[in-house]
Amino acid sequence: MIDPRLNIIDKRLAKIRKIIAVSSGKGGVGKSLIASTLALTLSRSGYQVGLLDLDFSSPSTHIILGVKGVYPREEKGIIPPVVHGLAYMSIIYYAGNRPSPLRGIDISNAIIELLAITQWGSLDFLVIDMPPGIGDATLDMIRLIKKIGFLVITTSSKVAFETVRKLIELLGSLKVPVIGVIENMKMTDSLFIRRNIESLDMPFLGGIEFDYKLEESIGNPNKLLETQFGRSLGWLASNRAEIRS
Amino acid sequence: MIDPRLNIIDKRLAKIRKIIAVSSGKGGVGKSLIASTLALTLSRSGYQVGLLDLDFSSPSTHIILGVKGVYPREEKGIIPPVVHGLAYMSIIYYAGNRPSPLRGIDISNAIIELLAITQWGSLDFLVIDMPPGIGDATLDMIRLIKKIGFLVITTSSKVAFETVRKLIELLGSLKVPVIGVIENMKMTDSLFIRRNIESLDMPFLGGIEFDYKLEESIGNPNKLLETQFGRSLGWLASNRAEIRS
Amino acid sequence: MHEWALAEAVVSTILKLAEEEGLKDVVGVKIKIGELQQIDREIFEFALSQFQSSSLRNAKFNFETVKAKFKCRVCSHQWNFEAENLEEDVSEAIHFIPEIAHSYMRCPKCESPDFEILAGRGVWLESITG
Amino acid sequence: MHEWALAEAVVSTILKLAEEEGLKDVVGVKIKIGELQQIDREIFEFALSQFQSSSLRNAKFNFETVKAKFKCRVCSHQWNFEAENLEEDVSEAIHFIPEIAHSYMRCPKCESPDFEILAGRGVWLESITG
Ligand SMILES: Nc1ncnc2c1ncn2[C@@H]1O[C@H](COP(=O)(O)OP(=O)(O)O)[C@@H](O)[C@H]1O
Ligand SMILES: Nc1ncnc2c1ncn2[C@@H]1O[C@H](COP(=O)(O)OP(=O)(O)O)[C@@H](O)[C@H]1O
Ligand SMILES: [Mg+2]
Ligand SMILES: [Mg+2]
Ligand SMILES: [Mg+2]
Ligand SMILES: [Mg+2]
Ligand code: NI
Ligand code: NI
Ligand SMILES: [Zn+2]
Ligand SMILES: [Zn+2]
Repeated sequence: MIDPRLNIIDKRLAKIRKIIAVSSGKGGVGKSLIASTLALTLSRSGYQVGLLDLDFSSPSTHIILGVKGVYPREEKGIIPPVVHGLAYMSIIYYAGNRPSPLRGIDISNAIIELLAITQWGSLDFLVIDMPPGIGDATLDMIRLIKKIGFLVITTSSKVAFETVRKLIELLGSLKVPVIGVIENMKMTDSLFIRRNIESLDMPFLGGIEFDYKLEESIGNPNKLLETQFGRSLGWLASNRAEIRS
Repeated sequence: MIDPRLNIIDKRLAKIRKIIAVSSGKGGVGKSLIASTLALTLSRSGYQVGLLDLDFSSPSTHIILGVKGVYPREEKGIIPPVVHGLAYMSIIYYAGNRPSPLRGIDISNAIIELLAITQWGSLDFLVIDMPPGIGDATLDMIRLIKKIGFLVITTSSKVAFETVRKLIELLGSLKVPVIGVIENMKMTDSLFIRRNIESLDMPFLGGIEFDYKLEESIGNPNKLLETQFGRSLGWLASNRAEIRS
Repeated sequence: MHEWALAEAVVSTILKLAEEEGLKDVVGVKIKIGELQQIDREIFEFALSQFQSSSLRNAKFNFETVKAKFKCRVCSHQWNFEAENLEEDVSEAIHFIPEIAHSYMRCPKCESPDFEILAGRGVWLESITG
Repeated sequence: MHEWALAEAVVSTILKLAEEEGLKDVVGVKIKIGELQQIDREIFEFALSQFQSSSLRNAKFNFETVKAKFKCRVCSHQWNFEAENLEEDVSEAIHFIPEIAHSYMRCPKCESPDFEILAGRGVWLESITG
């Protein structure tokens, strides 16, 4: 018995120039904020951009973007609705606001299903908001999407860095491209993270400061792009060739 | 074919008075800091306390506690070493500082193995540091440990609360006891979380302020207990009957 | 109509397998269709016919529907899928992503959402003959 | 010596099963032992004998070792377990928690740690007869 879905994924993603998995060993480091805002920022610069929320256990990008009342169209697959300029796909279209108590095997199956039936069309960028850790979703991205690159997020904390170190070590040993590392929610000028990342021979893309006003902008993309956080990320997206190239 | 491990777990936990799963829909809300510090605080008040790190993908409590150079003893099972007064168990004894790329099925199997072979002996409290979300580990705790109670952690953010709401809804619908909810890393006096938790008929235990000095104390239990964070949590542990009773 | 996307996956897989096995002409194809996903058979068969390829000219497709079965991980109770009991939008959500069942269904005996989908999930290529 | 903890689990399970099936006297017990965990058979059998119970007085235990087999989720390669190739502390870690294999072993063909343990994991009670 062969699972036919695995043979169509490459084709579904064929017309996407760059696939960016926003990932971390840890939760709460800002993956969802960065994935959403990066997608918005690239879209506002004139690129065709998709955003895929793969954190099925705790999807967040719909809250950050204030997504409401849209639903994919069914046409030779499913076509993601356009939300604030982004082709946007999330499990919330199907689970609504109910809990999704999924084990790893279910998460893996649901990911494969989504990849097999979603018609993204031509995109410059597909940004994927990953769940934390090195579990089913991360292993499936590595296994199923050959042209993926990982944008790794950490905070300045030793606790976060230790988990990020493990993720980077794994990706490195598997020769999976790491686009670079962003240090989010910086509160001091410490070089701890930067030094450690560079000593692992990974590109350190830069830091984003802790933004006390960020919370007020959640749900409002225009406001989000105007925050200090949004502008820092916009700067990184424009000035770090690793992200766009 | 029957898995005999499932029939011995109750016995292994029989002499533990209270089992507290420190949990959240989300990562990065302070579960590991709170689990570690709660265990320390209870231990310093004279209780017998165990701490079990179940975040196999990104274990953190060993970093928070500064655990080094200890290993379980093998004697009719495995006996957790005592670390800063706590019977302490973590996957790091076996995985070292290597990445653990485990899918859900492996996480579930490893959890069952640990529960079946660990000899905790008599404890007043077993504190469990959970991974984020509603995946294999959370479903296994609900399934395998009948007397478990969930201590749910959120931050003040809408993004965190939405995932915590789902966890609470799931636990409530399954009649799994929720010890209460703690709002961590508070930066304002907003009552948003408190009101929402109370409207879900769940006990709101209190808030813990964002502590700018916390990072310096990581790895040092004595310092940790002396921080503002440590003292707030100590206060909650002494004054909120739900935690001790 | 997302049946089209699944049909395309099936045809790609048949062609890949035929090449691997050195079959020039595929004459028989066995496909299993899980009940849970409630594939519209007519649309699915029509879509399959649209992806014509010379090596599939003479292929006869054989379909078997596999009943959906669940097993509770908490109380071990097993039960079958009953589409009639579901609201239409729930049924539609499961049509796209069967795992969504975990957000809407519970074990009829103990109410747990922690159940295994034992059978009846997805579309499978069972075999091809040439 | 953590074999003792596993033996205790096996005996509890036999007694529970015997009660469920109404067996007063268990005469035969079939146990499968996964190779991966490298159970010390002598200690394990000794431990089993220590958990005596009247209904197990006459029980004869039959043990079968199941070879450990892995399958890579990336390249589908299958391979067997070779304990000799592992350092002692790695072997010991796997002895306690077989899943730790994912931190130390890789697919010999493509280097992926994303493999399935197809067989040879854990201790299983296959059947009892009375
Ligand atoms: N640079 C920042 N400044 C202030 N708050 C931030 C920043 N980045 C993220 N946050 C906040 O941190 C929390 C976690 O962010 P989120 O994107 O949900 O993390 P993850 O997806 O990694 O779990 C959210 O409440 C978010 O608003
Ligand atoms: N009250 C607090 N004040 C300041 N920082 C905190 C507080 N609670 C937790 N942190 C920090 O937040 C980060 C996430 O905490 P952690 O316990 O690892 O979260 P989780 O286990 O939920 O992923 C860590 O860097 C930790 O030091
Ligand atoms: Mg997120
Ligand atoms: Mg943690
Ligand atoms: Mg399932
Ligand atoms: Mg495995
Ligand atoms: Ni359809
Ligand atoms: Ni042993
Ligand atoms: Zn049940
Ligand atoms: Zn391989």
